[in-house]
This record gives sequence, C-alpha cells and structure tokens, in this order.
Amino acid sequence: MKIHYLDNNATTRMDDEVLKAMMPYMTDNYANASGVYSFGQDARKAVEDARAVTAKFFNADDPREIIFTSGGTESDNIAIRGAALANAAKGKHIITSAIEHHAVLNVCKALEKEGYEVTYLPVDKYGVVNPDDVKKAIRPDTVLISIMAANNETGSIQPVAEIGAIAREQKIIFHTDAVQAAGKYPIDVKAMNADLVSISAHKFYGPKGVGALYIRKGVKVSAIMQGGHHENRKRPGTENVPGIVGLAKACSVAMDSFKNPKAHEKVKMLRDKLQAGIFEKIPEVILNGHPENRTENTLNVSVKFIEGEGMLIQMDFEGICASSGSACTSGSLDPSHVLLAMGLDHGTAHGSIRFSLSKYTTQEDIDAVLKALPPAVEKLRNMSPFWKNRVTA
Amino acid sequence: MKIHYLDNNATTRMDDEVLKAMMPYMTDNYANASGVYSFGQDARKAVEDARAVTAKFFNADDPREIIFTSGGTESDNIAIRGAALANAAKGKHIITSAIEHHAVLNVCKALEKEGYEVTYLPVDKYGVVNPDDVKKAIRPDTVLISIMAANNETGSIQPVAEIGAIAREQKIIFHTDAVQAAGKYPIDVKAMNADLVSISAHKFYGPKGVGALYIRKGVKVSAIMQGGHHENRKRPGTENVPGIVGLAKACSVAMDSFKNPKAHEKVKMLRDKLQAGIFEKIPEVILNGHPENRTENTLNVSVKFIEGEGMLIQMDFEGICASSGSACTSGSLDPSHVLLAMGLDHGTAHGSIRFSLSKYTTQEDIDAVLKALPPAVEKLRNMSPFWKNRVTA
Amino acid sequence: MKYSEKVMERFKNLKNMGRIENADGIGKVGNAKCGDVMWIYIKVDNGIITDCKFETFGCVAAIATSSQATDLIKGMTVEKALEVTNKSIVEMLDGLPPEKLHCSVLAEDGIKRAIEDYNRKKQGLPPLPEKEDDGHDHGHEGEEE
Amino acid sequence: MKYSEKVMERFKNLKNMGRIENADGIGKVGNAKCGDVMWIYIKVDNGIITDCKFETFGCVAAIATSSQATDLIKGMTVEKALEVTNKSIVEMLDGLPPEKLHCSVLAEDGIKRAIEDYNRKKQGLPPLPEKEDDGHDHGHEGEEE
Ligand SMILES: Cc1ncc(COP(=O)(O)O)c(C=O)c1O
Ligand SMILES: Cc1ncc(COP(=O)(O)O)c(C=O)c1O
Ligand code: FES
Ligand code: FES
Repeated sequence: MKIHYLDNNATTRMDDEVLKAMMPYMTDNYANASGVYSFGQDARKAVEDARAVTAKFFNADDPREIIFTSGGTESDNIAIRGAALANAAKGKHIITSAIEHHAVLNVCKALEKEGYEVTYLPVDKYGVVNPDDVKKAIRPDTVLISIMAANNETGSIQPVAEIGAIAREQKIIFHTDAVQAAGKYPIDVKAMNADLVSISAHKFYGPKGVGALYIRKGVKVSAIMQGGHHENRKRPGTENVPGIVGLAKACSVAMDSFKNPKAHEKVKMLRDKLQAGIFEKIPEVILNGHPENRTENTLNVSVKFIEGEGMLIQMDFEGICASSGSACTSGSLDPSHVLLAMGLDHGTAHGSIRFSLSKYTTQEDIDAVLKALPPAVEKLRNMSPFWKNRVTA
Repeated sequence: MKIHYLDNNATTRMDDEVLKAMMPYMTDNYANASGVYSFGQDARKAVEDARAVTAKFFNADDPREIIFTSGGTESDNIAIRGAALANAAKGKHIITSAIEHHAVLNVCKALEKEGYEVTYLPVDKYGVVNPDDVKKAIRPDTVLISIMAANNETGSIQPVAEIGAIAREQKIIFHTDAVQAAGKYPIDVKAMNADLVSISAHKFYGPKGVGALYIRKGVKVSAIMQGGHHENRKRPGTENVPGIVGLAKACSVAMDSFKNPKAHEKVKMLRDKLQAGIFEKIPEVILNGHPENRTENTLNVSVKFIEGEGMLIQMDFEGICASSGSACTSGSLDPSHVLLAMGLDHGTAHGSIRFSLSKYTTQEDIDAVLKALPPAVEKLRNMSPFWKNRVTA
Repeated sequence: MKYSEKVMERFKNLKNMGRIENADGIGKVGNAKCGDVMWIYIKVDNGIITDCKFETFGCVAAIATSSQATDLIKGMTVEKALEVTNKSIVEMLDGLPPEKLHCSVLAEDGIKRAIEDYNRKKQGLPPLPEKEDDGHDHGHEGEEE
Repeated sequence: MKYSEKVMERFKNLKNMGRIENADGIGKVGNAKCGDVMWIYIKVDNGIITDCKFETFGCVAAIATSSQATDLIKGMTVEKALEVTNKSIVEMLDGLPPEKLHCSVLAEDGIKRAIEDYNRKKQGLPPLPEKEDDGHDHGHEGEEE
C-alpha cells in the first residue's frame, strides 16, 4: 500500500544527500577518529569539518562550542543535568515550562528528587510561554532556564529570544530544546541569547541516533557519562563518524533550504490546505496550537467526542501515518501533557491528532487524509456516547 | 596508498551483510518505532527482532533482558552508575580492576566523589585479575563487581566465569565489559554468571554509535538519562533503528562464525605469524599480555628504548594503521594505565605498540608490518639516548 | 505496543455499534485509569439476550472488546452472560498489549452492569448511574461538552 | 590531535640525529610531564656552533622539534642560540597540537643547557647533570634499562 507519511515530528526520511555523505564512512572510511595514523586523521577531519558546519547551522562563533551526542534526548540531558550539576554552587532552582518534551521534563523531575527545585511555567491557550512569567519566576538561586524553541505536538513557537534576553540580563544559563525548530527555520544562538541548544538529526532529514548540543564558550556543563576524552571531555565514546557526518549534511541541506525557501513554502501551503480541508469537512474540530506562529509543518487538531487512537488506526488502514500525543509516549494512557497544559479537558485532549508534514509530502498525501479522516470520524462518533448525547440534546 | 588496517580493537570495518541489513532502515523503512501505524510497527518489529537476536548472542533467556544504547561507553555507564545508584541501600562499595577501560574506570572515579568506595584490583604480569583477589576484596557493603571479559590493549582474557561465580555466591551484582570479547568468542551470560554485560557494535563489524547492555531479570538498574519510556524505561530517546538492526546483524554474523571457526583460526594464525616475525627481526622486544589466553586478534609488544608514537607515524608512512595505548586516550601523555598496572616501567610502557587484526586482515598486511617495523625501530633507536647507552654499556 | 491481527480485524469490521432505543438494560461504565467510557445496551426476551449494542468513547482496545463482547453475549441467557470475563474476551482477540488489558475490563463491567440494570428495572427500581473504578482520579470532562 | 604537514615532513626527513663524540657541550633535559628525554650535543668553534646533534627518547613532536632546533642553531653564535625560543621552533613547524606544545620546551631547554655545559667546561667546571622540570613526579625508568 502507498504510505502517506505525516508523522515527521516523530522522525523524517533521510535526505538522499545525507545518506550519500554518510556512505563512505560506513564503508571504506571506517577508521576511528582517534587513530593517530592518516586513515584515522581523515575520520577526525570529517568529524571536525562536521563540527564546523554544525557551528554555522547554530550561528555559533566557534566549532568548539558544538558537541555531538546520541540524539536530542542526550543533548537535553547533558544540557540540563550537566549545567545544573556544574553550577549548583550558584543555586538549585530551575525554570522550565509545562509543555517541554519528556527529555527535559523528566530530567527536571529527577533533579527535584536530588534536591533541586523546579518551576514549571504555564502556557496560554495556544501553548505559548509568557516571558513575563519567566521574569516573575526568577529567584536569586535560579541557575538554569530551559524553554523549548518550538513544541513537538502543536508546533507553537516560543518567544525564546525574549526569554534568552531575560536570562542573559540576570546571568542565568539559558537552554533551549530546538529539536523541533531545527531544519524548519534558522537557529541563531546569538539572536536567541541561548547558552545551550539541543538538536536531533533525525528530525530534519538526518540519521537517527545522533544529535548535537551547542554549549556557549565559558558555560560550565558537567559530563553525565564518563569514559574517554572525546567531545571536549563532555561526551565520551567512540565517535559515530557516519552519524556525525550525516547530521552535518542535514545541517547544510537545511541552511541551503533557508536561502531558497520554496520547499518551506510548499510545506506550509500543503499544511494549510490540510487544515482548511479538515475544518471544512468535519464539524466540532478545534485547532491545537498557535494559529500563526507555529512550525510550518505541524497541524494538531482535536476532534471532539472521540479518541485519537481510533482515528489513527482507521487512517492506518489507508496507509496514513499520523500521531496522537507525542510518539515517544504512545502506549501511555494519559492524554498529552501539552494539551492539558493548554487548558484542554481530558476528552478533547484524548481526541487530538497530529499531522506533521515534510518536504516530501505531496498533495496526494493531503488528499488521502481528507478522504480518509471524515468517514473515520463519522464511524467513531457514531459509536461515541458523547456524540449522540450532544446531537440529540 | 594501500591501507594495512591493524587497529581493529579501536574499530572495525562494517561487514557488508550488516550494511545491507541496515540500508532499508536508512531509506524506505525510516519510521519511528513508536508510531502506532503499521509503518511504525514494522520498525518496532525490526527492533524487537534485533533484540531477540542480541539476546541469543548473549545466551540470554529473555529478549527483555537486552537494552540498546549508543555504544560501549553508555552500556558501561548505565551498568555501573545505574546499578550503583539503584542498589545503594545495600552498600556503596564497588570492586573493579586497574585495567578496565576508561568507560568503567572513570565512572568509578566519579562515583568515588559521590560517596562510593572503589577497590581497584591489581593484575599479574600478564594483565590478568586473580579471582582470589576479588574474593578478598569483598565487604559486606560491596554492591557491584565489574571486571572486563577481555582487555582492549593486551587482549588478555579475564577469569570472568570464576569471578561471576564468586559474585553470585555472595549475591553481589556482577558486570562485565565484554566490548572486546564480543565477536571474538561466544559470550554466555549464564556461563559467566553475569548480571550485566556491555557490548559495542563497531568493535565486531557492526555500526558505530550503537551498543547493548544485558540486564539480568530482577537486577535493578537506574536509568542515567531521562526522557521517553523507551528501552524498558532504562534508556530514553528515539530508537536508532538502523543501528540496532546493524548491531543484531553483527551478532548473527558472529554467531555464524563461531559455528564455522575458520575465519577465527585464520586471524589467530596471522597474528601468531606477526608475533613470531617481530620477535625474530627485532631485538629487545617484550610481549604485553598473556602468551596464550588472549583474544585471537591482539598483539601488543613493547619495543624497548623508544616510544610508540614515532613507530606509529613511521608505519603510517607505509599505510599501516596500529595504535599505542588505547585509541580513545591518544593525545594523552601518560603511558597506558593497563601496561603500568602490569608492572611495566614508564619507558617500556611508552614503547608499546598494538596490532589488532580482523577477519579482513591478509598475509599482505602482516608482511607490510614486518617490512616496515624493523627499519622504523632502527631509526628511532638510533636517535634514542637509552639505546646507545645500552649497546655501548 | 502492538495490537493483534484479530483486534485489528475486529476494529475494521465492527459490529453492534450504536444504541438500542428502549433497551431493557443499560450498563454505563467508566475507566478511571484513562477516563474512557462504555455504554452497553441489552434487549432481553425470556431471559435471553436477544440484542446487544455498545457505545464507546475509548481506545481501540476498548472499542474492539466491546464489539467482541456484545457479539458474544447475543443469544446467551442472562445468567450465562454474567459469567463472561474480560479474560475470555481478550483471549478471543488473541490477547492485548499488557498496558491495554485494563481496557477489556470495561466490557465485562458494562455487561454486568447492563444486566444489573435490567434486573432492577424488572423490580421497578430506578436505573443505575454510571459506574467507575475506585482508583478514579478525574472526571469525564468529555461528558460535559 | 593532528600534526602539521611540516612536522610530518620533518619527522620523515630527520636531520642531526645521533651524538657528537667529544662534544663541547651536552644538554641533557627531561620532561617531567611525560617522562621523555632529550640530549643536545654541540660543537663550538670560536663562539660559533659548528655542529649540533640530538638524541631524543620522546614523542614525534619532541623528535621533530629537536631536529628543527639543532638545524636552526648550526652556524649561530652561542649568544644568538641562547635567544632561540620553543615558540619560534614551533612556528617554523607550523605549530603543534596544544597538548604537544610542552614537548617543544625540551629543545629550547636542551640548547640552553648544552651551552651552559659548554660554558662550564670552558671554565673547567664539571659537566651538568640532566635537568628536569619541577613538576616532575616520576623517574626515567627508561634510563635504568
Ligand atoms: C522537542 C523534542 N525534544 C527532544 C526530543 C528527543 O529527541 P530524540 O528522540 O532524538 O532523542 C524530541 C523527539 O523525540 C522532541 O520532539
Ligand atoms: C573494553 C572497552 N570497553 C568500552 C569501550 C567503549 O566503547 P565505545 O567507544 O564504543 O563507547 C571500548 C572501546 O572504546 C573498549 O575497548
Ligand atoms: S485506554 Fe481507555 S479504554 Fe483503553
Ligand atoms: S610527549 Fe613527551 S616530549 Fe612529547
């Protein structure tokens, strides 16, 4: 069956160019980048060239400000735990938001058990953090502020530049999880006033199992794993050379795409078509996330009176891949913490479905959804006790 | 220039079969294994099939005893820190050896700063731990014993089955870093009485950036990173599906090789030829490691009165890749902690060179070393103040 | 988490969805763990369940088990239907993922409650209110809409 | 860690290795950080260094800088040679990796010490013993063999 893949916030298809860049390092150029011989130095060069490209992607001054990790989760863990531990002398209060990814939230929760205090800021109905709330939450012992750049479930873009400016003024370390922003719009550590920025390659046409963390010069971060002296002693382990090369290629593909934003415009255009089509064809739907200030590829809606899973499975029968809540917590019974934080009730949160497009998404994919979703909704609503009650009421 | 790659303890060339197994997951089957749709379930199946194969590789009963990680370093970190933290109520004493990899040693050192006590057992002149020493080091508060299966620098194989039996008897958790054993001989968690076993795919013809950890059912291990609920809540982050599939394929290639051990015999035969040739052609050389009970592919010698780096670079001019000390600490000034623990003096330890073969090593590679090494040694000895003193003495 | 082929097959070809107007018994149950809701309607004639339908606001497991269960008890005596367990329904569907086992409890409870409701009606008592597990920690906001 | 082309070139084509029998000055220096050792031999005629050789037990950086340094001071006056710094030698080799910078200190120290030894000899004093940095924390076991 033809697959209509609309779950690109979960993961993306690798760009052919990325795979092509990686191939030599998975075949002939297999050396360990720590080897002293030329063959190893070639691998070292590949890693350091990748670091330079990645630094550019972040608009960082110095490639040494980049470390490579095993993914967004590890980048977030190093950033938050690493900065919290290294700067504990300053204080043990952390500010984050209720809508962060679990890779941020659960590190914060673990730190709470270890004597840290964490403020989880609320969001407005669009799922956006208010910089004023950040300002109000700051205490003398606040050591770290971590607010994501764009949310994975709703796509809502956060005012990180303002928040970063507040943090900078107060000399508080500012981390932003830019996993969902990377590749969609330029990431600029200077404009964001960010000290720590996480990305994950597989979210923007790069390989799985590799990520990066920007660590501003002078910002102290402890390693969370111990071993060899790799990655500026911040992240031990034999370098994943193909992965790192792939991440850098994904960065350079993205930088090119920002220069000629046609592909981005197409994604947004298709996303808007999908949105319009759903609202036209299905009654009682609400948009989750900011109507405008949202990543170009994300559409999250709640279809009232039914639950997401049934829709997903029904769509799967037609080859459509979408998600409900974030992929990494599926199997969990709780509705999305992000939607609940936005004020949705349990039922409506349970009825959410997320479509996330990519540069490979076609009109055909959109048409497939607009064909499959309305009957799926009808089927599920017809067996929902709430739907009937509502209509007959 | 033709490359003679003899640094396979640092990393190996991927097996073509491994790459072939990975390719679909780097191209068409790119789904996130957490997706509820069939496309995601296919990725999930690939991951779970890989887990079953990896469990077999360990001779583990239950695939749920396997978690996938980003490499040997992370496996070691989860095993040691994870077990130490989860079982701290029992005690805070750890037994390990002086010859462990830094991924073990440096976690132990970090834990010492956090209130744990660590006993670093000595080794004999062959670099082998004595099980009696383990027995003697055990205290009522000993919570974990971590002794590697085979050493990366010398290849010396450790008596892990006996050590495991001692640990089991005393109800102490036993971890073994089998990164250098994997692929060279069968790993059997039952025979080893091991509770935790680390491997890293790239050390046995698998991809870089992925490893596994065997965690015996019932053994408590805390996660060292927080995030989504992946890998039995022990290791969060989007699964590296191609990497995991590649690791499993490397496991199955290895299992096949144990059934028909011709390739292993060839490696040993070539290694022995290299050893004999070096001892024949170069005076004042000593063998580092156990003469017999050593991984089939490893040859570590100290060439007296000169240093390893010069030899490596001189050999590099002929396309030969070898190492001196372990690759991940090159750039460090200290001679190998492993050789020092074996009782070598600084000078002799500095003069060590390690050749580690693979199934791809040819007679030609061996000949290249036997041609290049003697003149390299002569050149360096001729400029060594110690060599002249010795000859003229 | 993966559903069996049987669950998928069942979900694809659902039976007995909807309500029975003038049902002889209605079992309204809720799952405290996830906030989901199932209503089971039965028609009883001469002690035999002649018709049975369901309305479910819940996950695929809840929907599939309610369809399976309603199918199962059609034609059964009321007494026999009371013996139906969630375990047997799950087995008929070739199992459920462990984290979804609790969903199947809804179907068993729904049937039991529908029969209880039927028995009460026979005795002239008022209909049963919706039932929820004890562990319940949040309301069914869905109902308020 | 990567050596420059120049370092590699120099290491490939080393000059001035070995000892000078009946040298006018010998500078024996050791590097406490890594336990490495360098001996610099000079021949002096009329205040001018006419020949200079080295023996080095050390890393590639130590060997390359000793070769470079000995080459450099040949033909220099003793006074001029005393002005040679490790920095200038490193520059001539297009730099060294940061963790290898300390190795170049050996060459500077070796030259200085060889000249000091030469000066002492001229004054009829006994030859200088080997010199090591203060941070020194281990003997040169290599020497004992
Ligand atoms: C916002 C955000 N942060 C972090 C992550 C974690 O990235 P990874 O799964 O690659 O470790 C994800 C995706 O899962 C994400 O969407
Ligand atoms: C014995 C041993 N343990 C652990 C490791 C770490 O593995 P990795 O570098 O793949 O993280 C290595 C290799 O570097 C090793 O040889
Ligand atoms: S998750 Fe609520 S019934 Fe299945
Ligand atoms: S490391 Fe000793 S001189 Fe370079």
